[in-house]
Amino acid sequence: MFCLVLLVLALLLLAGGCKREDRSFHVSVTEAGPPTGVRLSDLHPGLAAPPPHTVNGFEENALAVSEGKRLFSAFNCVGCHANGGGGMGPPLIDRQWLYGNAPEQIFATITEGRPNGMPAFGDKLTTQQIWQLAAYVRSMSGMISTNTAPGRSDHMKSNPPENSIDPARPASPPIPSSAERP
Amino acid sequence: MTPSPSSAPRPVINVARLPASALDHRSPIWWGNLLLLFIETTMFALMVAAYFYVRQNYNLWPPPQVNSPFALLRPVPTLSLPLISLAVLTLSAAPMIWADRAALHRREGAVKIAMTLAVIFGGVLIAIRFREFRYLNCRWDDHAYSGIIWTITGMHLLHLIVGTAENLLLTAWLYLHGMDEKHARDVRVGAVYWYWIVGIWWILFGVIFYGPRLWPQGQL
Amino acid sequence: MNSTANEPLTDLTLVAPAHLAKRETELDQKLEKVWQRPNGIVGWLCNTNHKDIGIRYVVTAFVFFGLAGLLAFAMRLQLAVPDNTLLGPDRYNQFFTVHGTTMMFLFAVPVMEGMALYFVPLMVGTRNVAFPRMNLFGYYAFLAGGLMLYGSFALNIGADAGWFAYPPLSGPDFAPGKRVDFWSQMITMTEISALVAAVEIICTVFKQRVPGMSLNRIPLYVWAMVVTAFMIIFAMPAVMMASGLLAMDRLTNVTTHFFNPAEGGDVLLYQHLFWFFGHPEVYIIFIPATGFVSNLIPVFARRPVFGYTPLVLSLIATGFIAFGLWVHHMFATPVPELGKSFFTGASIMIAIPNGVQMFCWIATLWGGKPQFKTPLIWVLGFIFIFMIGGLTGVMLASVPIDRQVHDTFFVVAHFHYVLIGGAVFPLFGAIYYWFPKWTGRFLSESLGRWHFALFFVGFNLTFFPMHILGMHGMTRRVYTYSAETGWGTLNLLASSGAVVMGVAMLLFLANVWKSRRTGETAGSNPWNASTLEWATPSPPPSYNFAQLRTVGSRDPLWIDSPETTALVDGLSTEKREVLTTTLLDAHPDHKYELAEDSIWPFLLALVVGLSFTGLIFHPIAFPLGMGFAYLVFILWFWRGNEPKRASLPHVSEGAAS
Amino acid sequence: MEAVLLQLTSHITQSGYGSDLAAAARGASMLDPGAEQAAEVAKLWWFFFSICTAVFVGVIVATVLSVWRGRGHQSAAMPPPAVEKEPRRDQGLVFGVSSAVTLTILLLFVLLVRDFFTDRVLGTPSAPDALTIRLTGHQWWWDVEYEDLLPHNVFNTANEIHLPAGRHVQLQLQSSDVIHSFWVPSLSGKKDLVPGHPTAMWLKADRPGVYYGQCAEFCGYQHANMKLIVFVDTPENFAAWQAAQRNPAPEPTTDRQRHGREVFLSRTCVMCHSIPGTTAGSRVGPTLGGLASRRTLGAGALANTTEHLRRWIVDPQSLKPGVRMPQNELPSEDIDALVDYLQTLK
Repeated sequence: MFCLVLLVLALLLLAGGCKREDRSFHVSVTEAGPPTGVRLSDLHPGLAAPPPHTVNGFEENALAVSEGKRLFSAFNCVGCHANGGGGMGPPLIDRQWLYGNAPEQIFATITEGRPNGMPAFGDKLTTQQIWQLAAYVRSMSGMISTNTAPGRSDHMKSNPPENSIDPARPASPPIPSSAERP
Repeated sequence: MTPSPSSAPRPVINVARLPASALDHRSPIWWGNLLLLFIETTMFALMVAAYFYVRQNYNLWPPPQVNSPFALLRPVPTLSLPLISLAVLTLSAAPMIWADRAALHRREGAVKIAMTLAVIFGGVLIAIRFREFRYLNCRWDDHAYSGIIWTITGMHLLHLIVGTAENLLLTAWLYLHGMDEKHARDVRVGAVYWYWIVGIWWILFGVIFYGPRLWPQGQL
Repeated sequence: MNSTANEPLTDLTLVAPAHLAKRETELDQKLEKVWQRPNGIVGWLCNTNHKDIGIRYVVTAFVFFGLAGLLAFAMRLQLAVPDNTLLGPDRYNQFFTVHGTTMMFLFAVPVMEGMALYFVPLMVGTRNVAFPRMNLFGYYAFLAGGLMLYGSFALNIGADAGWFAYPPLSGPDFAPGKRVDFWSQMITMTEISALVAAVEIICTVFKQRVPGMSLNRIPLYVWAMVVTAFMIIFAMPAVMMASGLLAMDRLTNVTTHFFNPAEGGDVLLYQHLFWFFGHPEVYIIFIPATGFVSNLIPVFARRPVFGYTPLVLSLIATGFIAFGLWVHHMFATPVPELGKSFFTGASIMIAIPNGVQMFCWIATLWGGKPQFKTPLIWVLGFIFIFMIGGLTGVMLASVPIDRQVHDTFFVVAHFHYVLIGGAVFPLFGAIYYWFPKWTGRFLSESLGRWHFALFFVGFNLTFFPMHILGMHGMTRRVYTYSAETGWGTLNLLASSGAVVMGVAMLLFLANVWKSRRTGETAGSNPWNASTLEWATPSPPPSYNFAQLRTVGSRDPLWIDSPETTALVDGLSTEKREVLTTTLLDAHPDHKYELAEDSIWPFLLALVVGLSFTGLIFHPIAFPLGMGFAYLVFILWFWRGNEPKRASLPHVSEGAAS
Repeated sequence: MEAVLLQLTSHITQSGYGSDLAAAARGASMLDPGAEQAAEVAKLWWFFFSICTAVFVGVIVATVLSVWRGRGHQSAAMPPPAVEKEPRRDQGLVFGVSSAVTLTILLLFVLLVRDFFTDRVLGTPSAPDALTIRLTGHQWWWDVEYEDLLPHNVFNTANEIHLPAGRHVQLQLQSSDVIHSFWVPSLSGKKDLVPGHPTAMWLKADRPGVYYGQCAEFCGYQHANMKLIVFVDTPENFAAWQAAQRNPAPEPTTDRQRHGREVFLSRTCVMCHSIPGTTAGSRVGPTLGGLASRRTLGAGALANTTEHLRRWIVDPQSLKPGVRMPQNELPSEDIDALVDYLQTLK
């Protein structure tokens, strides 16, 4: 009896994953502030290790990631990136991107825009929304926990749902190599 | 119970000579198994109901496979292997009937052979069934139709596994310890379970494999 | 049923009383050894005695009742005044979801099953339920389900999509995180437990009644439980399937499309499945309560029940019709109008068997000499409150009226009148009635009356205003409302009623606590009642009856004369053996050995519970869980079939003649 | 949180009906109908209520009497049971019970028939001149689209519906996300908005007035604040309102308002909201055309005042927790200008 309680509780604690189920809607501005020191390259001259990438707290929060998913289609990101498979814009399910796949790099890409078609959304989105979008974008190639990533959406089936992507082997979409180059 | 204060003698029924087990519907285990089958039958009935309910949402039945190169072909489940599997499943009832009758007459040797055969049949059926999923011609997460037929087939596979695992356990016991009354009863109850597995698949098979052929369009 | 073939196998002899007394003492000693409860913590985990398991069900269910009551109290505090900010929407949604889920799955059904698992074997005069180990497994499955719900709730993973969890709101697209997954797996666990208990009850009643207790002599409470158990068997698979399909839609790497309208799925399919369970569920909770009432009223009216046959037929009719009216929960959805008319008819029709029961009870009271003891007072409270709930139910059967009050506080009021009035009031009556059997002591009558008075007043104060609120536009499941709606006064009234109910429950707890040790002692049959559970000491010994008896009427302790009623002897005193009788006429048929106490049920429940928890995170938990469960089952089977027992010649005690 | 609907003059459970509004404000009670449909249901309800009350009184009186008869036989110990048959008494009981059952069946049949008649009256009318309104439920607001054969006559509004009195209206109901339910108690029974199952219902409002409703199917965090106000206007008033809605938004007149429009179109607002006559056309959130003439903000979360509007833009999450609108970090003068501009959107 007692050990059942203990076991179940231990498992639940593990399951809780602290931040995943948090539903604090009100986010303080500093918490969701813009990143600093964004680098586009991981190449780093000299012996010192490059400073670590920013951690996006929203990646651990299921509500924030699903909100990112909602915004991704509401703001018509799908217009160019489709459901991650790419189209006019590059695919997002393969995590190999010119401008980096770290949270702050994605933030910068959304904010500043990128050559050859990615608009700068800096003025049009709040930092909270950008962080949510960045968290979702990373979930598309399995870079966040499958327990936090959104499940299948209530739409036509397209790519595998974000929570079903093998983090070790993200998809490599069959797209013309020209789309890979700027 | 306090005996009556009166001094008159009281009738007492002595049941000591009653048999210590029953091999048929007189046994509580037999009833327990039957009720389990009620539960399972209800579940399959609801699944079939869900199948027909979902069907109302489609104009083409089964829905075309948009991601396959043969998008315009109706991906009805292929019959070849599933028909073989149905035949094998039906045949598998034979050793169970044999075991059932032999257990009733307490012929231990025959029961052992029949049960061994039944386990082998079960193993073959499970192996076939795992391949059979391919003949459904869809993936479970394609759409609601594929989800339902995968679930029905999978749940039936689950019963095949459970039935075979149970038979395996029982057969092992028979070889190690021989058959007493209690295990003769278990053999007979197990047989009822297996008949049900065979019988229900005839219905489910008809729904999954012939349903789309008899009424190709969505409207019933 | 060829009982005649067995006739030569039983001997009828006349035994002198002095011999009987000696034999009884001898049996007491021997049976005590065979049936004794195992000791220690491990023993506690292994104990398969139906009375202990029944009590555990009841106590655990009441713990959950208390927790869910506290949640309800918090919700009433939040709604007491307009624009309150005590609970935010997230917390409030979790509270009402966990409240509803607990009350339906962790309190109402298990408490009724617990009562039945305690009393059904006693009332049919046998020593234990048909499958004692499965029974123990059922309890642990229930406990694991409850721990899953409250463990997740404590960690802020509490389900928040309502106790009905309609997709798409509960689906993968709109319910992020693992909250709904915990809910759906916990449903499966508790339903497994309900199904196990149902199978136990049916098999015990069908095969283990004492000789002479033919179908038309079964006590009405037992009949009610048989009908309930059959309803569980046909209803529970539907909710397991609904929650299972929902879990599959959500589960990583499975992600099916059952409830995705864009891929041919249908959210109304979920509602159909859910209510195909959900409506019978109401009767699964209510019918056992009618069993309490049918059992209590004759005892306190001091006469046999009026209309045994119509009462039994009403139970069976209710059981059938209950499966034909689930759509009245969906009148506001786009389902075909013609179908709705059919379900209106069925919903109105179910009032007939319930009316028959009500009239038979009143007739029994009318034809008897009612004794105003606490149990009867609770039953009278039940009649008052359930009549209101039942009549608002008739209103809800009408499509136009239902479309007005559906999903409003009118419905909240209606089903609390039906479920608290229809089930909890008789349950309290039954507890006051049977407490002496459990403990050998009475609950305090005066505290009991205070408990009733406060609970009755508090209940009506809480829930009656909700009818009016609903008709004035207050919808269900709102975490707040604005002052301008004018709902403030009635809500404050309702919340103050909740305080009164809380005080009443504290009185009840105090009463149980006090009476357990110091209550007035009760003999084996303190109410001078008629059914077999009163034919054995209070509390009953582990083997229930030293010598089984036969019955010759519906009220054996009132009508059968002790001199001519036969006793039964000859069951083994070396192993746990019970007498099996024929289904219809209850002729002695064969002896049936029950399993010993065992740790395997606990371990199986543990494995199953862990697999279901794992299934929230990855489908791999399913084959793994099955594998481990098979391992445990092999051990269960092997250890339960020790050859030494099976190969022994059956030792039977000779007759005492 | 002070979600106070200052302008909701009508109190529902209190007597707030005599209002000084031109069109008498009405409330949200199913027994105070303002439309044909609700009136039929109210009649039916009173019929059911009277029969049920009679049955209730009858049963309770019988129960009380049956117990009252035993008042003289109380004893501390339970008296012996009366097991011997009393044929005469039982005969009476049989008669009593069977007549009660017969009466029950008859009454239930009467209720059933009466119910079917109401059901038929409420059936779909044939109304060629019906006004068609498409109502789309969103988490947690209502999108209202007035259909017209001419595309440029189609216009949208949110969370408020204007209906012409005396004319049939077809409401086409659909949901964009989860299940919602449309319910205005004084007008009609509710109808669920189920994804994948678009449906329709008919209304014919008779009495001009203001009617309140809200989403009746649990739909998530802000289910409580998914409210709806229905204005039943006289046909002339309705025509005037409709004409005004079909026009593009008025041009801002002051510099500050112009700056406000600049802010609206260049910052976050434009990602979700639309204003007719401007480049803002997103349908993610409610349209803001006619915002200033609405009574509430946030689908009934709070009254539409300047102060509330400002707070709503800056921090909607503390006013309606969970709402889809994000907190906005704009300079104070931009917000002032924005609020100023939004208040010109009559």
